[in-house]
Amino acid sequence: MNRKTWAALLSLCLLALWLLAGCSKKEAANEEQPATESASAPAPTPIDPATAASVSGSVKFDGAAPKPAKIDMSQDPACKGSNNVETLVVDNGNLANVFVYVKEGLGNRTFEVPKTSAVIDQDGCRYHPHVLGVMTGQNVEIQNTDPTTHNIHPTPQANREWNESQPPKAAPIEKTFAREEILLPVKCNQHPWMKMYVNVVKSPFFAVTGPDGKYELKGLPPGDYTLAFVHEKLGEQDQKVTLAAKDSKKVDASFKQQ
Amino acid sequence: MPEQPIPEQDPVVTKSYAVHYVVAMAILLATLFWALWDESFGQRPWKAFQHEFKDRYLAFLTTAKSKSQQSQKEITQSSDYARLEDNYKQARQGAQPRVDAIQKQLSDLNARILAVQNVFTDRRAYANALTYQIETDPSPSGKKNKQKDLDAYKAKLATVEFPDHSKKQFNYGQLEETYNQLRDQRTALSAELGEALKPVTEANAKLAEYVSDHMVDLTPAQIEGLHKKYADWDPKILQINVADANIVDRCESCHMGIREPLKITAAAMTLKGHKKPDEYAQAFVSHPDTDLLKVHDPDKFGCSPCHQGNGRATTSLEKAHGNYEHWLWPLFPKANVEAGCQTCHAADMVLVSGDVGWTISEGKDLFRQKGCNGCHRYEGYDKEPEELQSMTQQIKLLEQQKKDNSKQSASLMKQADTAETNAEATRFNEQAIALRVTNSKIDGQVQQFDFRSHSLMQDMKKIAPNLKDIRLKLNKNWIPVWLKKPTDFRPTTKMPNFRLNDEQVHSISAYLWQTGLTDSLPKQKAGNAAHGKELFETRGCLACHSIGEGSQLEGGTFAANLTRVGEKANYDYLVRWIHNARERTRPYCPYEKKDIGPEDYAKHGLPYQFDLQHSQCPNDGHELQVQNMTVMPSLRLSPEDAQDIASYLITQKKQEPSSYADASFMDDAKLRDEGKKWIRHFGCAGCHEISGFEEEGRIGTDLTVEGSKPIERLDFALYTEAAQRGGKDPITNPDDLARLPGGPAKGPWYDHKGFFEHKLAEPEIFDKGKIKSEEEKLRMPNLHLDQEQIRALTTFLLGSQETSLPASYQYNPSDTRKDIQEGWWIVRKYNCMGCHQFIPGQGTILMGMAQYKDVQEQLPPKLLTEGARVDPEWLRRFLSNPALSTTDTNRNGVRPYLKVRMPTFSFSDNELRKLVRFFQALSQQPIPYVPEQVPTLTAKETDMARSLFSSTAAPCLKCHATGDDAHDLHATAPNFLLARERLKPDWVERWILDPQAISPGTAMPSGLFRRENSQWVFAGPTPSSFQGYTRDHSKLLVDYIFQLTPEEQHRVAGAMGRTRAAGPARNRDQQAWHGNASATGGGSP
Amino acid sequence: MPIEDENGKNGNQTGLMEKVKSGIQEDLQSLKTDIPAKAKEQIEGLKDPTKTQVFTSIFRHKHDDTPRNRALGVLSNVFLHLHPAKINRDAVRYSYTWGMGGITFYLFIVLTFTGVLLMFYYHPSKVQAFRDVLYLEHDVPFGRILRNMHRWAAHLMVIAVWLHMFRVFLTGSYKKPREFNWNVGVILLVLTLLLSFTGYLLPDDQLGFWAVTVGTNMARATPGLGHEGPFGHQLGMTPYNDVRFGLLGGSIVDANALLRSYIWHCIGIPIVASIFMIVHFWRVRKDGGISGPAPVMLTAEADKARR
Amino acid sequence: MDWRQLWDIVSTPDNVPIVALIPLLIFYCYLAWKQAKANDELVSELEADPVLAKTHHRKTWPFRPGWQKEVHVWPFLLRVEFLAAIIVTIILMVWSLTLNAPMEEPANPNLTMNPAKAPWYFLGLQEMLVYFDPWIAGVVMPTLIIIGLMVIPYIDTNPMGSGYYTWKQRKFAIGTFLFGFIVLWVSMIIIGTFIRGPGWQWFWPGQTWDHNRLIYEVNRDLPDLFGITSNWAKGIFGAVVVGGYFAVGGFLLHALFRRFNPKDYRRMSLLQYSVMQVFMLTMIGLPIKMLLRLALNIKYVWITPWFNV
Repeated sequence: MNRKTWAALLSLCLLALWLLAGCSKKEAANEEQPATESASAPAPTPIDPATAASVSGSVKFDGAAPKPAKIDMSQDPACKGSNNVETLVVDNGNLANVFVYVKEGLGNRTFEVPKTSAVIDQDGCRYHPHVLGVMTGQNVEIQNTDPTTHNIHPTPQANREWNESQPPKAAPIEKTFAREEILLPVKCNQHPWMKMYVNVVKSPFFAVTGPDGKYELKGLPPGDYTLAFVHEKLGEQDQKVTLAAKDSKKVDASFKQQ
Repeated sequence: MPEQPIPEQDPVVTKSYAVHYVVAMAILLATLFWALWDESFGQRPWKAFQHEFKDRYLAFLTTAKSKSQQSQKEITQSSDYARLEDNYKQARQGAQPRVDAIQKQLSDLNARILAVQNVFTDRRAYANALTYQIETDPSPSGKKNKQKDLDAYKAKLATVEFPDHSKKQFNYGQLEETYNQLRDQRTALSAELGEALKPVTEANAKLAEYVSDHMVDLTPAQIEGLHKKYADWDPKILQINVADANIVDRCESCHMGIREPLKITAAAMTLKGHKKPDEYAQAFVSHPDTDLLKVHDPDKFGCSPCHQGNGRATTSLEKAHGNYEHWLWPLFPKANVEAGCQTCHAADMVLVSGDVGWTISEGKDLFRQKGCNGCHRYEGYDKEPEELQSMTQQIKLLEQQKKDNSKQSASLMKQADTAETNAEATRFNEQAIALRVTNSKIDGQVQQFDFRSHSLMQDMKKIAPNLKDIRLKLNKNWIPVWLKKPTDFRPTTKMPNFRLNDEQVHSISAYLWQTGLTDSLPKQKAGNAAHGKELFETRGCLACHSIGEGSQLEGGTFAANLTRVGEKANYDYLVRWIHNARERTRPYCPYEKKDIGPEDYAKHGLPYQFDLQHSQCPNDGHELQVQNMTVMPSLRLSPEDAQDIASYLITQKKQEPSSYADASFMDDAKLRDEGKKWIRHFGCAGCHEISGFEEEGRIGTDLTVEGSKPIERLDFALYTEAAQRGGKDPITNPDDLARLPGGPAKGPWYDHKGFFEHKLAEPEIFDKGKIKSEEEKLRMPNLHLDQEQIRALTTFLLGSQETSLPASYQYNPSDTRKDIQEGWWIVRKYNCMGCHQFIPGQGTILMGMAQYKDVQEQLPPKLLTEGARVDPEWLRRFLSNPALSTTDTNRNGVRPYLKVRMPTFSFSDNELRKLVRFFQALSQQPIPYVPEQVPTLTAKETDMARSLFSSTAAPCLKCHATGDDAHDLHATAPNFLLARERLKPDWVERWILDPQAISPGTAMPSGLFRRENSQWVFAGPTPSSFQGYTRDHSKLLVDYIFQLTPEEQHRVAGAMGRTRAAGPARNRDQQAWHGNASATGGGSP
Repeated sequence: MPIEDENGKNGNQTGLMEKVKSGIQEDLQSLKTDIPAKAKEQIEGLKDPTKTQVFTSIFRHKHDDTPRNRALGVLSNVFLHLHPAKINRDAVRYSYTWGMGGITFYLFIVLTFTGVLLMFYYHPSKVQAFRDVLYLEHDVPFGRILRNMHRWAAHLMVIAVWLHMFRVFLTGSYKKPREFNWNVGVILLVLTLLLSFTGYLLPDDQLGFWAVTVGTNMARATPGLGHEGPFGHQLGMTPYNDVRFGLLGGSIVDANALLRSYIWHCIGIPIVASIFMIVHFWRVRKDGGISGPAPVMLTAEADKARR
Repeated sequence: MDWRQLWDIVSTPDNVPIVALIPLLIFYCYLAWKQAKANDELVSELEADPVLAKTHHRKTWPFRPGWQKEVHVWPFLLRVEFLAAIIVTIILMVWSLTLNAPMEEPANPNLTMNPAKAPWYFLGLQEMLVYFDPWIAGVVMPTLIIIGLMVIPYIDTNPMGSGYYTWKQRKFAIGTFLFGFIVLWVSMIIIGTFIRGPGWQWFWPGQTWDHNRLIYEVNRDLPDLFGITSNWAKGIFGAVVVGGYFAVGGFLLHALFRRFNPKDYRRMSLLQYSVMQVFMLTMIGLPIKMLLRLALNIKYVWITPWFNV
């Protein structure tokens, strides 16, 4: 009989242990606080203008540039002037229409969206500019100064697609792009040659090279950055640069015909 | 006894059991408490879940509420809201004095009514009691006396003291009258109050509507309601009980967030300070697809019909999810969750709702596309042969009935002739006539069945090539190399690897070669390979076929990869095939079970001509198989184009065809029988047409309910133990191992999922280690599927269950939804989705190709609203002949500007009917379609419309084709002249108002019209004639388009000054094509 | 009130009034004095509840610890009077009896109790049976432990019965005059096994189904009575008329078998077993109580007894 | 050694009673043996000392004059009984709380369980099925067991050992019973539970129960060993062998019994003796048949058109 009593006692002990374990577990769970989400939007990260650095440079095209083809615009008599294919604009070895921006190195910084609108103008059945940089959420204003109807049709990957008609002299169309996207094509279905690219980035540190191939990024806080040079035809090049306070460095890039 | 015993206490009597009892009772009590604890907590883990949910959800609600308040604030700060609020305030102020006055009156009145009521009801009760006594009094005198009493009582005056302390006396009649009057007054006043308040309530409702229209989530008040509900939450079982279907699902006892009106994510339910959501947080999320729940109301469906598991169990996670040994319906794994769709939607081919359903749809498609149903029967797949059989059966029955009827009719007429009276004779005659009419109806029915049989014959397809043409088509020496391991030659091929040994390869190829047809093919001129390449890349071949290998691969996987086609194919055959793949070398007669040749036709003096119009066997009149049983359509290429493409393809090779080792053993007649044996053994005829195997049955098991097969019936062979216990995965071949969706097994995989996945990844795995003869080995070939495909097929098979749900839960609709079900089978059969988008979010093969990236207008049209867009009768014509012309066929009928070509599929009447109904049903359009009457425009209206049509603000003809070649070169939209027959006016109006809503990404821009005072007005400048025009401008334009004549279009185009006149139908060189015979042709209208 | 008026007018009636008044006063007085006295008395009486009428009506004798009362405690109790008033002083030792007979009986009571509760939730039909067991397991308060207890008590009872028999044999307790009671015991053993076996099928799951199939398949082979048994075929036995058919109510284990096994399990065998148990216990008493522990017998005495 | 397999079998809820039965049986055997030994020692002491025998209270437990020979049931017996009830309740409760009664898939006549096992207390009979045809194993044998048990009081003529544990005084009876109960019944159950796997094949403890295991086993019939082919001859041969077994075995048993248990032999009537002989021989026949089967793969000894033995 003792044997049995012992067995029963043993099981009782186990039970007690188990109960204890169960209780302690519960207490532990209660100590944890329920999650609360931070609802407020992140405020722009301030940059000390005293330490701001800058990067500038020029972009070259290596090799002989093909002569830009002329576009036949006879399809629409309303398209005046002459128009060249803008996929590769090289002047004296200087490559235009290269979008330069800080690809990495800004961490989680956020920036204020400029109040001014970026403008795309349709004039002479071509887009001005051919390559545009904007910040996410920045207003883009599309104007039509041609005496013909255009339709503006961006075909993005990450943003929403739309396609709107704009008769001559119509009010400008105002749009924003919510998500980062590089080389977002915009076209006009009625004038198949019309094409441009919008680059949407999260920071204000971007530039498009002009006909002289030059660019400049100002107001950067010190740090290690990756600069990206993006060209619609020639692809992307990345370069690393380290900026100390008030630095102003030169970073050049050079593209080759592929 | 030597000594006097010392008196001693008797141990039996004195022994105390107190300690024993105390200990035993203590333990007993402890076990009792244990049992109680077990009952209330140990067996109720969901209580902990509910406590946890309460805490976390309340915290979540608090943040949600502040967010909601934020957005409500934003809404209430808008000017629109302010305006509405203003309106509301004004209305309230305006109504206030009147409302106050009425309310004052009402409260006075109520007091008066109360005063009268107190007296009146008391007196009425007495009078009623007295009346009852009169009614029931048996004696007339008693009645009279009591009546007197009653009258006296009614005449007696009663005093009513009104609230203003004035007193008045009434007799019963007056009292009643006063009471009713007062009540009428009250009703009238209440109505007046409502009237006075009406503008206020309306303004208030508008205000509320504005908020609810603009709030994406719940309002703070609603969230507060939720908060209150859960703040006072007491743990309780939450269950769905559907008695009819024996569904008891208590899943929500733990998964409390599933149906919450707020979207709950695991991250939101994670405790602060924890990165990863714990078990609780993962359990508390809301259902990922609420739309799905709207269709499948959980109150009717519960959870387990879709997800399985043990809905009743609440004692532990394993029990509730059914993941224990003895539960037959364990929860579908997350990766295969869509298997649940199959349990009820077995009849659907495409099952997509939002994000859900792509996997199971893919699995269902793969089952057919990969030829699984060549060996495995599965209910719903490959129905044509079965339907054909039932059709034959029914025809037989009807013919018997007809015979009986005519017999009876003859006998009736005989009776009529000998009838005694005329009336009787007439009766007999009439009966006889009725029977003859019945027979004529039967004739009609039989005719219909005949048509359908004809269609079914046409609909029967095989996924693999016709091997009767092997001698005409293939490089002989290539065949054994291919059979040995098809993937060595073409890594993406559908032809699976049967693990044949050399003897089997030799004998099989010998049989095929020796039984192949030896007819001669017309010699073809060499074509222009460069032009062929361009055609191949632009005509749409790549929607089904692919070219290039590995990372260079481009195109679809529906059909063969053509990278090395030059090594195997015969040029002449290739030309014929490209020009019209359906063209058959010899027709096949299923009745005689042989291929009919010219000699058979000659015997009966008939020309050797067979096509869809000439499909009767010359020997016995039975329906012939006159087409190749391939789904490859005709692209209506000119013979030269076909030659060009073939010339291009024949250059596609890695090695010379002549470099293949000699395979003259294929002529060895001795191998033939052996080959026949192996072909039968491996079920080659499931996918291929092979001489002598036309009637071959399936060799595999029926998979219709494979998912509910008892696990013991799935043969894990030597790996039963390994599967039950986990451990190293038995698959060692790295290629096959890479196919397993979850990678090599990490734990036990002794379940259906594990079996299906392993079997699909390496079909011979359950032969491994076994010693078997060639005949006994598993025959299932390696389909070299990738992880996603295996996942999809496993999902499909897991869902293939014999369900215990009532039949009403099966999705077998009989209305237009059935048309949708049936249509998808055809859409998938012909790979329509390779070119066209049917469902938002569905990608097509062509959409993914680089060449269309910048010229999306060159893509085939999206068919998202096709049924609403086109006239079904036109659609039928278009589908049967996409050129919309019998002469000018080398073009697209609607969009001549597209390089990619809508092919001619030679749909049978049956499939045409189903497809048209499918598109109509998909867009909720009624059938038959009665076209809307378009009003004839007045001359003035025509002028106005023309001004819109040719406005520089909407230069329609800039993009739309006009029929003028020079102009159409740049056109990106169809010709308006087609509209009248093709389109539905209501759709056209919707289209021009907002094309982006109908076909996202279309070249047609939005914003041509704008809404102005409930009228659609042209967005560009309009001439003065539009002054005071009240109809929608868009409507006007549509009417104009539907009345557009070629002349008018010509005129307008001319006026716009750029285009030349639209000429009459162009005369392209029509070269008669002299092949054997054309098997294509439009479906007979 | 009319009476009051009369009283006031009639002088003769004034005496009556007095009487009534004094009578009421007396009543009040008695309430004041008697009730406390009676309450005191009542409380005194309740101090010894064993003296109350209710108590003595239930318990027929006193409970002070006298030998007489000890004996009466057993003899006058319907449950305990299975026992004699006094027993062999060593028979209380666990090592002799192992208590297995008593444990078996106790388990039988536990099984009856849990079994009756289970019957509330169980329908012996093919559609319902399995679901009912699921229901018991998942829905019924204490249903799972109830079913577990029933199942395990049944197994425990089989073990206890065996050990009981084992003990009885080892102590030679079947010997004269207890031969008959041994036989009753053997029958009870068989009944216990049958009870357990018939209960096996009731959940209608694979385990029970196949256990019963295996079990009853043997009945097929009953000589002469089963269609597969020796001479069964010759005697015209088929699967549809043999003894197995009779046991199962069909040729396979199905709804009828379920019902039969339910009825046997819940009604038939328990009644029979109860009857035998009564006999068993009765005979234990009548055969002179439990057999021992008896004084050891010497060989010489045994020989003498024989002669 | 496949521990997992062993654990799977041992931990199956329905096997737990058997697992419990083994230690219980050992414990009670020990308990009985201890008392039997003490009693036997007392007997030999008293037999050696007749004087003491006259006065001794004849029990191993202490006894002093003045102590009551009988005690009251209440409280001395009942308190033990109540305690036992409480302990059994505790065991039952703990067992029920920790182990769930088995509940498998719904009955499915189309899906055979492998192995399909009877309830554990009938596994001895199921094990017998290997050695005998169902009519013997399933019907005759249980009947014989019951009858055999029932006749025990009537054929055991030994007056000694009634009411106390002993070995020396009842060697034959106890030996036979232990053989029947432990060897033929309990060990058969243990074999049936732990040893018999899928296909009712013999798996040593710890061997994996492989459902695909194939073993070569050709069973012969005894007449085949002697090359007898004719059905009649087989029947007669079998009858002779079985008859011979009973005759020779009976004679041997007689020789042994007479020699080693002369007292019982003397006390038994003819009927008692012959009944004892029949049951003894049948019981001994059982392991002999098993041995024939396991060692020599002999299936039947006696083959007739109606039944086989």
